[in-house]
Order: sequence, then C-alpha cells, then structure tokens
Amino acid sequence: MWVDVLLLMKQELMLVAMIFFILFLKLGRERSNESYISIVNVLLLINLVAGFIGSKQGMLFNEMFRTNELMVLEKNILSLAMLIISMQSSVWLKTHKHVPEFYVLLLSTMLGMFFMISAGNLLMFYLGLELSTIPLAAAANFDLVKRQSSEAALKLIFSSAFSSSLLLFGISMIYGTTGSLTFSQIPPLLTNDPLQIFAFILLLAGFAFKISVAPFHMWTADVYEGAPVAVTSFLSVVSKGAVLFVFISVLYTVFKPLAAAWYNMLFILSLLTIITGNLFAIRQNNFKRFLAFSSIAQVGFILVGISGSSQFGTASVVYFVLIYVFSNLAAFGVIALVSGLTGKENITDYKGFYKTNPLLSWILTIALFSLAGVPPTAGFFGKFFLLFAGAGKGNFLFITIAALNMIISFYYYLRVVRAIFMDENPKPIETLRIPLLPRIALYTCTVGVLTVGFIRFIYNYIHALSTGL
Amino acid sequence: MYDVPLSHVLFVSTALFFIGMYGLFTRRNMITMLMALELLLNSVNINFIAFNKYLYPGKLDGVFFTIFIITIAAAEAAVAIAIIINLYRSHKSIDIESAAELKF
Amino acid sequence: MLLSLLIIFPLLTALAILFCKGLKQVRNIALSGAALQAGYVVYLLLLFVQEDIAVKGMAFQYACSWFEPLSINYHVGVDGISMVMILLTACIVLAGVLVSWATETLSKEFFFLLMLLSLGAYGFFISLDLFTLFFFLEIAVIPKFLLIGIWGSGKKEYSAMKLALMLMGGSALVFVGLAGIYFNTGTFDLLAIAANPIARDVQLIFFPFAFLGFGVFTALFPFHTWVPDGHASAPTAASMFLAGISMKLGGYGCLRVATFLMPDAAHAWSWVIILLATIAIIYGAFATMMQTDLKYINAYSSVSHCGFVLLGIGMLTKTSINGAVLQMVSHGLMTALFFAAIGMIYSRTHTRMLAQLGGLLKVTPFISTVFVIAGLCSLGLPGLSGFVAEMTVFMGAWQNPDKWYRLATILACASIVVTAVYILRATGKTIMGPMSSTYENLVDAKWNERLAAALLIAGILLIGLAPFLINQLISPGTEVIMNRVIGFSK
Amino acid sequence: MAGYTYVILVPLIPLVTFLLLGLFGRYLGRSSGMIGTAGLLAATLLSFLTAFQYFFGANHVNGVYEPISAFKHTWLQFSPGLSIDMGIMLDPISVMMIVVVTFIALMVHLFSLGYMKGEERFTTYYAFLSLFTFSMLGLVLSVNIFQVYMFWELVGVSSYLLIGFYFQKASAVAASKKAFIVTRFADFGFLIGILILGFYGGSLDIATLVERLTNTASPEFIAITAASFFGISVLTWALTLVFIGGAGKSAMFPLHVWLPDAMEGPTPVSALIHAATMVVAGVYLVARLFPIFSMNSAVLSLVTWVGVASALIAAIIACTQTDIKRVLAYSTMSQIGFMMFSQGLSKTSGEDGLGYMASMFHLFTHAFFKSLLFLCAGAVIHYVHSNEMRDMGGLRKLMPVTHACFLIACLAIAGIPPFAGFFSKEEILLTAWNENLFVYGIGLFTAAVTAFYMFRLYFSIFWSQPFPTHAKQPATAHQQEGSLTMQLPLVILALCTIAAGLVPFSKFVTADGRPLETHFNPLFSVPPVLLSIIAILVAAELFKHGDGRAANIAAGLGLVYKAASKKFYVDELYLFVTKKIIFPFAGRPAAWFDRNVVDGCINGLAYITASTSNAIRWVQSGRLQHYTLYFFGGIAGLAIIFIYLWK
Repeated sequence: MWVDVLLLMKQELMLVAMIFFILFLKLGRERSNESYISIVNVLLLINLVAGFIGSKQGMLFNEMFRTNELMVLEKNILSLAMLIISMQSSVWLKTHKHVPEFYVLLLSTMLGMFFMISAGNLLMFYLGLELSTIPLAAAANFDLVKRQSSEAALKLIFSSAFSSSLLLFGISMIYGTTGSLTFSQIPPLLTNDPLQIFAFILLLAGFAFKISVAPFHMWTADVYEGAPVAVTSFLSVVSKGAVLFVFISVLYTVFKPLAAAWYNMLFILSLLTIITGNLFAIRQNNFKRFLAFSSIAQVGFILVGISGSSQFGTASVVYFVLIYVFSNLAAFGVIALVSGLTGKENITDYKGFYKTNPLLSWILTIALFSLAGVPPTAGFFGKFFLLFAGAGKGNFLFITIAALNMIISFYYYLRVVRAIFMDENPKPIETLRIPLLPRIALYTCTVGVLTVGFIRFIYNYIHALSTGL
Repeated sequence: MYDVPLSHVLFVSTALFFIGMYGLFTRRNMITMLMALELLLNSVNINFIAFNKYLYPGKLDGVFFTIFIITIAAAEAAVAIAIIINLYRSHKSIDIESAAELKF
Repeated sequence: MLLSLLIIFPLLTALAILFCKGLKQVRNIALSGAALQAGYVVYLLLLFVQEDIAVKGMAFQYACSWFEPLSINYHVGVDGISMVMILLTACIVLAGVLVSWATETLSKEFFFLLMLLSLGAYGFFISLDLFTLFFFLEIAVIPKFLLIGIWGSGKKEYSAMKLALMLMGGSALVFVGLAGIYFNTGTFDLLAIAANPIARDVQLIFFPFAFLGFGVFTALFPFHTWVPDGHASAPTAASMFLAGISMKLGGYGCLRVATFLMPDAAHAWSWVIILLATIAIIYGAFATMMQTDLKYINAYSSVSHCGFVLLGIGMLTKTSINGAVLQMVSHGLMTALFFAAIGMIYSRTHTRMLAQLGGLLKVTPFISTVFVIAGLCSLGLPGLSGFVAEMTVFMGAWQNPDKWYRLATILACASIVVTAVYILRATGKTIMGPMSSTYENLVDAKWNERLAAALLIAGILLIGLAPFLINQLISPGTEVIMNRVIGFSK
Repeated sequence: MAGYTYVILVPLIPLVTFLLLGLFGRYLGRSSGMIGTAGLLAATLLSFLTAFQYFFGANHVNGVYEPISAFKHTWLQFSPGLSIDMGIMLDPISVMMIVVVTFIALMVHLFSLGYMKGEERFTTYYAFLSLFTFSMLGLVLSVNIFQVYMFWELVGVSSYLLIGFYFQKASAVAASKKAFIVTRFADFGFLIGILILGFYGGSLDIATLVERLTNTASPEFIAITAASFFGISVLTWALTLVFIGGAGKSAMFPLHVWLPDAMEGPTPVSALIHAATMVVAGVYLVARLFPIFSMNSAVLSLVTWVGVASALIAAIIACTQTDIKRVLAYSTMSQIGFMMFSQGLSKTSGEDGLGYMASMFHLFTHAFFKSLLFLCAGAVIHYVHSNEMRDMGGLRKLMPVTHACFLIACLAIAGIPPFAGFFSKEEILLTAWNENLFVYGIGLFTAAVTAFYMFRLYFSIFWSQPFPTHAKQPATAHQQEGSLTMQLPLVILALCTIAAGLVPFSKFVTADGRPLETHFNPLFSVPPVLLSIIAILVAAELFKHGDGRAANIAAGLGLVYKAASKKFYVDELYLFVTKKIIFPFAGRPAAWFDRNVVDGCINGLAYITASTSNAIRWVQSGRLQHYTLYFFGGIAGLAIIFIYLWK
C-alpha cells in the first residue's frame, strides 16, 4: 500500500523533499550562491531522471489524486523545463540575496501544478491551482528594488485572485447543480442547462486566465515585462504548460457532455486570441513583452489544436508544449543571458547582434523560427499538428483564418531576425562569454528544437499515451 | 427552521459577489480592493454552504471546500499585502493608479 | 535510398561548410559539394533511363513511416518530370556557387544557406508524400529571406520581408489545401490518393487553395509582386535560385498536387487559371517594356514567362502540359543565365540602370555574348530552349478546342512580339550603342563566371537542339497526369 | 532517295564554318575570311551538283519533277501527327533557291574580303554571314512548315545581328531593332497561321498539308472550310496570317518600313540578305504553299493587291530618295511586289500557271542583278565614303569596271532585252495581261518608273558633275577602284545578269512541275520596252548634266514630291502608334498599375495591420481595474452568446 502511494506520488513527494531540503540548507551555515545553485541544479537533474523511473497509474484518497503515464510524462516535461530555467537563471541569481527562497517559491509552485495535473476532484484542483499561483506572485516580485517588478507582482496577485474567485463561483454552481466535486461523477450529471453552461464559462475563464487567452490575457504582457526573466520564462512555459495539461484533461473528460458548447467557445476565443496576440506583438520593442504577446498568439494556435478530436488534440497539445518548452526557453535563455550581463532588454538593442555574438544569434534565430513554425525546426511539426488536429473537425474557415494569421506572426519573428542580422548598429551588444550552466541549457534547447521533430518515437509515444483520456 | 428558502440565500451571495466586484472595479486603494476580493470569496463560501445545507445535506463537500477557501484566502491576502508593502517602498503610494507604468 | 542521398549530400555539404575555416576552404567545399550533387544527379539520370516508368509509375521509390498515427510517411520517388526538375536544380546550384565565388562577406553563412535551399528543392521534387512535400517547400523559403536580407542590395530588408511573407502566405493556403485532401482521403500519400479519386465537390473546394498557394510561388497574376522586388534586391546567386528553382516549386506543385490529385476541379477552374495566366503573360510583358533596371526587366519577364507555365497547365492537354514542364526548365536555365550575366555586369559597372550602361560588347565580349544568348533564348530563338518550350505550349494550348481559350492562346502568342521589344531594348541599351569612357578598362569574365555561363548555356542548347531527348523524359509523366485528367473529366 | 543524302552538307558546311569562326575566331584572325569563303565555295559546288542531278537526272517521271524528301528526322513530337521534323525537301523551287543562295552568298563572301578588310570584327562578320547562309538554306530546304518557321526566325536574327554590325552607331542599333521587331510582328501572324493549319490539317508536314488541303473531299479540307471565325472561313484566316508572315519578311506594304533602314548594315550584307535572298523568303513561302493558296481566291487577290501596291508605292518613293542604298532598297521592294502579284494572279496548272513560274523566274534573275547593283553601290561607297548621291558624280572615269557592271544591272532591271530582267518581267506582265488588265496597266507604269529611277541613280552617280570637284576627297588608300576580290564578283555577276535571262526557266520550274512551253511574242513586249527606253531618256535628260532641272521639276510637283520623299509618312505612322499609343497607353499603365495598385494592395494590407495594431494599443491601458473589467466583460459576452443566442 505505502509503496504504491510512494510510487504514484513519487514526483510530488520528491518535490516536497527538495523544498524541505533547501529550507534546511538555508537554516544551516551560510553558503555562497554558487553552491546553492549547483546543489539545486543537481537535485533538479536527479528529480528529472527519477521522474522517468517506475511510473505506474492509479488513484489515491478516493479519486482525489489520480495519475497515469501521460500525467507522469507531463510532469516530467515540466521538471525538465524547470531544470533548464534554473540553469539559465543562474547568471541573474548569482547576484541575488535570496537564492534559496527563490527556489522554494518556484518548487512549491511546481508542486501545486503537479497536484493540479493529477487532481481527480475539483477541490484538489483548486488547491493545486492556488498553490501554483500565489508563490508565483511572490516570485514575480523577486527583483525587490525594481518598481516594475512589484507592479507586475501586484497585477498578477490581484487578477489571479479575481479569476480564481470567479472560478470558485463556477465550481460552486457545478457543485450546486450536480452535487459532486469528483471528476468521474460529474459528467453523467451534466445536462446542457444554462446554469451549468454559465458555470462552465466561469471555469473556462479561470483556465483562460492562466493560459492567457483573450480577453482574459491582459495581465500577461505587463507581468512578463515586469517580472525577472527567470520568472517570466517560468510563467510562459511551466505554468502555462501545466494549466494546458489540466485544461485538456478537464475538457475532454469532465465536460465532454458540453462539447458542443465549448467547441464553439474555443472557436471564438482562439481566433480572438490569435488576432489580438499578433496585432499587439507587431509593435513591441521590449523583448519580454514581445514574447508575451507572441506566446498569447501561440496559445491561440494551441486552442485550435484543442478544438480537435480528443486523442489527436491531446497528443498534439502535449507534443507542442514539449517543443514550446525547448524553443521558448532557448529564446528566453538568450534574453536572460543578455539582460543578466548587460541589462539590455529591447529588440532595438539587438541590432547588429550577429556581428558580435554569432552563436547566440543563431540560437535565438533558430528558437524564433521554431516559434514561427519554420522547418526543419521542431516548431514546424508542433504547429502543423495543432492546426491539423483542428482541421480534423472539418471547420476549414477556422483553419484558414488561423493559417493566414501565421503570416503576421512570421512578420514579427522575422522582424527580430532582421534586427539581429541585417540592421546596422553603431554600438551593438559587446561579445559575451557564456557561463557553463546557461551554455548547457542553451545547447540542450537548441538540440531539442532541431531534433524533436525528427525523432519519430517522441510523437508516437505521446500519441499512444493520449488514448488514456 | 427552513423558512428561509435557498433562493434568498443565493440572492444574498450573488449580491455580495457583485458588490465585491463593484468594489474591485472602482476602489483605488489597494487594501480596499483586497477587501473587495475577500467579499467575492465569501459570497462563494455562502454558496457552498447553502448548496450543501439545502440540496446535499448528506455529504460535507461544500463545507470542507469552504474551509479550504478561507485558509487559502488568508494566504492570498498575506502575500498580496506583502507585495503591496514592497510596492509602497518603491512607489510611496498604495493607490492602484500609481501602479500603471507597464502598458501598451 | 538512392534519392535520399539527394537530401543527404547538400546536408553534409552544409555541415562541412559550417565546420571549415577561411574563405578558400568554404569555397572549395561548397564547389566540390555542388559538383558532387550534379555528378550524382547525372548518375541518377543514367539509372533512370534504364527504369521502365510505364510499369512502376515512379522510379527509385523508397518509403518508411514517419508518424504512424497520422499515416505520415517519408515517401520518395521520381518520374520524368521530377527528374528533369532535379537536373535543373543541380545545374543551377552549381552555377550559383560558381557565380558567387567572389562572395567575401560572411561567405560561410552564404554557402550554407545556399546548400539549405538546394536541400529544400531536391526534397520537394522527390517527395511523394504531401507532408514531406510541404516540409521541404517551407524549408526552401526562409533561407531566401536571409540571403536577400543580408547579402542583397537596394531596399533589401523590405524585399526580403515581402518575399518571405508572401511565400509563407502561399504555403499557408497550400496547407489548408493539403489538410482538406487529407481529411477526405485519410492519407498523405500522393499515389494512394491518386489511386482512389477524391469526391468532386471536395475537389472544387480545395483545388483553389492548393493552386493559389503554389501559384504565389510561381508568380500567379495578383500575387506576383514579390518577384520584382525580391529579384531586384537579391544577390546574384539568390536571384538565380529564386527565378530558376523556387518559382518552379510552385509550377511543379500546381501540376503534381493540384492538377494531378484534383483533375475535376482543374477542369472546372481552368478558365480562371487561363484568365490569370493570360493576364500575367501580356501584362507582365508590357510592364517589362517600361522597366529601366536590368533586374526588374528580367523579373517582370519572369512573371510573363511563368504565365506560360500556368497557361500550359490550365489548358489541360498533354502537349500543353509537356510544354509547361519544358517551359519551367527552359525558363529556369534562361533566367539563371540572365541573372548571372546581369550580376557579372553589375559587379563591374556597379549599375544596372539602362541609362548608364551601353556598348559593353566592346570591352567585355564574353559577358555580352552571354547576355545576348540569354536574351535571344527568352525571346524564343529556335535552337535555344525558349523556342521549344513556348512552341510546345502554344501547340498544346491550341489543341484545346474552346473558342475563348483559343483567343487566350492568340493573346499569349502576341506576347512574343512584346518580348522581342523589351529584350532588344535591353540589349541595345546595354550591349550595343555608344559606350561611356568610364568602362574603358573593364575586365572580361573570370574562369568561374565563364564556367557557370557555359554550364547554363550548354543546358539551354541541349534542350534547344535536341528537344526529343527531354521530351522522352517528360512525356511518360504527363501521360500519367493526363490519363487522370481525361479519366475523371467525363 | 539515297542519292541525295549528300545535300545535307549544303546547309551543314556553313553551319560548321559558323561554329568554327564563332568559337575559335579569336585565334583565326585574318584567315577566317578565307575559311568562310572556302566553305561556301564547297557548298556552292555541291548545290550545283544537286541542281544538275535533279534537273538532268533520272527523276523526271513522265515529265514531272517529283518532290524528293532527301532526309527527314523527327525533331520534336508534339502529339501524334503533329511534330516538327528536320529534313530536306528537293523540288524545283528549293533546288533553284539553294543554287541562288549559295551562289550569291559566295559572291558576297568574296566581295567582303576586300570590302571589310581591316574591320575590327572581321571574324564575327564572317561568322554571322555563315550563320545566315545556313539558316537561309535550311529555310528553303524545309520539309515541315514549322521547320520553315524556325529557320525563318533564324534568318531574322542573323539579319538583326548583321544590320547591327556597327553596334556603336545608334542608328544601326535602332535599325536592327526595327527590322527584327517588324518582322517579328509579322511572324506572330505566321505562327498563328501555322497553329491553325496544323490543327485542322492534322499535320505540320508540308507535303501532307498540301496533299490534304488541296483535296476538296478530304475531311481536313471540309473541316477547315466549314469552320469560320467572325464569319470568315478558317482557311482564309490561316492563309492570310501565313501571308502576313511572308509579307513582313518580304517588306511588302505596309510592313516594309524596316527594309530601307536595314541599309545601315554593311553593303555586302544588304546585297545578300536585303536584296537577293532573305527578302524573297516571303515569295518563296507563298510559292511553297501555293497549291493551298490557290484553293482560296480571296487570299490570292489579297496577295495580288498587296503586291501591286508595294510595287507602285516603292517605285514612286524610289524616285525621290537621295541615299543610293535606300533607292536600291525601294527598288527591291518594288520588284518583290512584281513577284507577289504575279503569283497572286497565277493558277496551279498548265498555261495558267505562268504567273507562278514567272515570279520564280523573276526571283531568280532579280537575285543576280540586284545583288550586282548592291555590290556596285558598295564599291562606290567604299570609294567615296558616303551614301549620298550629291557626294558622287562623274565616277565613270574613275571606276570603269564598276561603271560597266552597274550599267548592265540597270539595263537588266529596266527590262531592256537581252538582259535577264527583260525576260522575267515579260512573263509577269504577260500574266497580268491575261488575268487582269488593270494590274497590267500598273505593272507597265511601274516598270517604266523603275527604269526612270534606276537611271536617275546611274546618271547621278557616274555622270553629272566631275567627281573630285565638290565631293570630299576620297582617302588615298582607295585611289584605285578596289582590290581584285572586289571586282571579280562584280564581273561574274554581270555575266550572270546577261546570261540568266536565256535560261529556259519554264522547262524546270513550274507550278505543277510539268515543263511549260512559253511562246515568246515580240509584239507583246514592244510597249514595256518602249516605255522603259523613254523613261531612260527622260532620266538621262534630267540627271546627266547634274544641273537644277530635276530640282525644278521636284519643286513643281510640290506636295506629291514631298510626300513621296517622306515615304508617304508610313514610318511616322508607326512611330506614332508605338511611341504615342502602345507605350503610354499599354506599357506605362501596366507598369504603374503593377507598382501602385497590385503592389499597393499588398503593402496596403501590411499598412492596415500595422495601423490597426497602433489604433488598439489603448486597450492595454496598464490599469489593473480595466483588466478585471475586460475579464468580466469576456465572461458576460460568452454568457450572452452561449446562453441566450446560441440555443
């Protein structure tokens, strides 16, 4: 019995263990930031590796907690992202006073996400959600002296609190109409009556807020810009990914009876999101803000994928998130490096970047191409499958608009490439020497971006797992 | 003792909800906005309790949920206030208007 | 596996270029790589002529699954048409490398991207699976953006951006078309789809997507505006590749994907195609007449000439489709040669403006001769490839009995006069006439330039003098396509 | 016929010399001229051999000269039935043509050795000459109408190259461009004609086409006559279009504008291309397809009237020109007019076929005396360094040989017996007399005018004022008349001019291949000869003394003279159409439309997107409360749509 518990909850338990370990380290004698960073990264690596071992599926605490291979995989993807982020952020953390706290915050957020992913019950889900939100707000404020940082944190905490209260209102209605909070018991009790639809809309809004779907995305850009790069990348990859995973499972399982309704909602929302994201991304100059809007557009495309059939949809979304982790983190990695070493965060600063930093330029370019969905980078496959899953429903108007919107997204990604390669700049960013950890992280991402598409096994594996839902 | 029908209670909670929302939209003092948020959460709590008591008296899901919400609301408030204090350090004000530099 | 080498060679060359030091090494690697490809392609051709296509349909087929769940395979194979296209690619890549021998700035990246482009082109021409086809199509787009933007001239950023965006728009349309085909047949495999036809109404919906999408690549009338700017700002090798190959990607796609897989729709929509093609031909020719920049002249004439390709496809007779393919090849070689000549002139005189040029025949006889030959080819001089291609298109077009199509054909024929006008104008102002004294001591072509020109001219002459050879190569391919067109049109 | 395969060498030898000179000319230098000439000599001998074997050989089946396909190879298969074949067809006219072409070309090659001496691009010149000879031979030997078209284009290009030989002279460049474009315009008609014939005839092979389209019972013939386009039978369309092609090459009115300008080229070139060979290609084309033409009287009469008009107009213009080469050019045009209308008046068989034979005969003789005239003119120009009549005069003492040859040629073209021109022109006029008196009248008049302007030319070059007095001094190098290589061709051609008329032409070349007995009627030939002599006397009276008489008369004629000397403003018309109509109303609008409208739309899209994104930036106001408001708005919106509307 206990062995089962240990095995089923291994990732969560490991996280808890790590959190406490770090806290105890803090209690212990004073250490240098370097040592903290290295220790934590080693731990994260172990965590990642261990994540792949001895995973099995099952339920605990009468369906409060359930897990299966897909969820394990999802969690592993997240912990991989976590590892990469922590490696990248080392440059910035070295100079920071509160290294352990930072990790404690992020890790507890991760813990919340893991619980959220394998939640089998609305209460559990809510707890996970909050656990994954509140520490993030604190983390967003981690540049304690920066005005923007605290403003970002403020916006994050308030709007997330607001959204979660609406979410709760929805949940309360679900509870009221069905009398149950357990995922497995809700579907049969769902009839298409207005109150439930309204409840669903509130829940949808809660999710939409977390994955920043228009018009619930307003916080995104500001928080991304204000928060430290590490937190931004965490927000854009890990928390978004986690919520996406939950979102698809909830949609496909719990709210299956309402499919007719939510398909059309997704239709509207995704187009709205893609267009808004693109339109705003065009004229951004701050790199983080630019990536914020571009990621909004990405989410729009993801919604297209979700609107497809359950298995294909799930597979394509999980696959895309994996690719997204690599490509987005590659981009953020370069930005983190540059802003950490020079404090420059504007696209215009990157003019003539290629003259001084060819390697970084290529990595950034490849990352951007992958985000834009240009072959041979993995992004191409990701986006292709997303749109493709969407097309499966036969709504080709939808697909056409989405596909044509890719032109705009191409424009702004290529705009950055143009700045890097073509524009003249009297004083470009000086040549940077890349420390070990970020270097590893960047290489990992680049390799990932270039190979994931070609390793047939990965997609096929994900697709095989996706049947579970 | 059941002479107060469910609809009334729901009415109260909904009213509370919208009052909270109104507060959130209009108040400029961050602390007040925080209080408005608490109102929102409390209306949800009332919902849960009411549903539990009137519709599904057999189980206690609603009640538990409420307890969790209360605790989490506390945590949220704590972090929010911490952030506000930190913001006050830099902005010398807790007026929400002053925290509008990140835009467009 | 034979064909996969076509993808592997450029890949290896590109990687090798990345890892070598110094201009000299880069050049040599690139050149040897290109030469290797060319040699290998010739070898393939020799094998190909021994294959009997009639039995297999496609030669050298190789298929392995890529994403089983979606029945996406890596499936390659060639017939006569794609074989010809591959030859064209090899020829132009080699010539391009030779011409851009003198690239000093960032030469490593330059040749790397060039190799990437050729990879995309090869892959596109050999793939029999719509997914891989699309994959390679897009691979062939982005390097152009960088090539033009970094090594270009004039308002290069603008042109590069425009080109990339319009082509991406095209491929977006193609994507929709492909998705449509997939979800109505359940497979991406060209041959499988061809085996069990698509329902007519479905064809009618998705044919325009596919055709327009590919049409953007081959300068279909309203979507051709990337051509002039792109060509004008691109470095010589890039414009050679752009006009020589990537515009052919479109034509090939229109033929292989749109027309081959959706013959009924092709019939139903042919009037639109022919209308647009005719407009492109006439209007492109007239627009060319007014240009003052050599590259713009050639770019607009490309619009006009690619119109012939679309016209040939639209007419849907065996001869006309033969002609379309011939025209693709001939135009590829011809414009490549033309751009090469222009590049040589530009690199010496540092201007492409007709007004400032003149009398170059006196100082640079070789380059001028090349220029004249390219010109004569594009105005359809017998003995050069242009004549063969255009005449085949006309002949085929005329076999379509529809009265209005006849009218279109006549209009298209009329363009040979206008072509003569602008070509002779360009020649007269550039090569002939009084020469400004500043050009007194220009040096004639270097060995690499001579080699490149010779290569392309050889191709042009081969087609021009012995069209029956290439015809034997192409016609079995068109046979197959025509069988479908006729089969379903009734 | 195996016996004739060697004929393939006739065109091939010039091709080889072309490649030789073109590729390795740099290393050959001076000797290239010799190579070219030698090669052509061989070709000439071969063609003589061919002619001998053909006309006096065994293939005289019951009195008819069979067309022989000596060689045939499918070059490009369009579709079953339709293919371009490369081949060699021998029949009376083609054999006659190869003889003429090779012979004249040989003369010109010889002449050029002296004339072009010291030219910078001597080698190139000979290369181009060989190219032209090759294409011309290919053209006349064609078995396939598309083959005709191909060589048609090739001669066009080689003429383009040769006209523009002095490529640094702006006028030469312009002239070459003009020549090519005008003929190209005509070729466009030719091409369409071919497409129609090919489609309805189901073949491109000339023999097959003729065989099918002359048999009124054959399905092809029925189809092509039944089908009609704008109410005119397709056959008429096809033949008219083909004829337009021919008219363009043969500088028939109104497509003649290129020919006078073409005189910018070196004079020997004018002698070869623009007098003897290429310009008669049109006549040859009509002759080639004559059986088909004869099936359609409408087109035949078109041919007649175009011919007549060209003959007359050209003759009148020729009287007013002062550039000697231009005079000759117009006379060429006029003579070709004669050939054309005599064909137009002809029938296919027997006595009625006289016109056909006559035109071929005239083509034959004209080749000799016209090239002779040009070469003489070349010699004169070489001597005087000017094309203008007023720079000349009194040259008869200074260049006796040239003088003699020129006189002979003039007499020939004026139709004075016993010179060549007399006989051929006689036949033509006879045809006209038989078929159409009106045409006969014009023909007669034109003949007289011809005599007039030719002798105007003659007198003002060789008589009038004594030479050195007023003209600019000739260069010392040319004090004597010019080298042997320049005089020999003149003499040979002069002899031919005398002899050619005596050839019993009608024995060999006739419409139906049967020998035709032409009975010579002295009474008939009195009026033309008389008129010519009168004209000559008038010319002598006017121009022999080189004083103002001619000028006074010109002044007297006033407008008429002006119009004629301005070539009746045809050139101006063309310039107006191209410069004032096509460029501003087709070219510029197209270019503008493309840059501004089509491209404008594309850029407009981008601009719209950008401005929209600017316009909606206020949404991201940075105010937390606005954000929450939007949030709520979103929910409300969804709720409204999906709870109230969507049901």
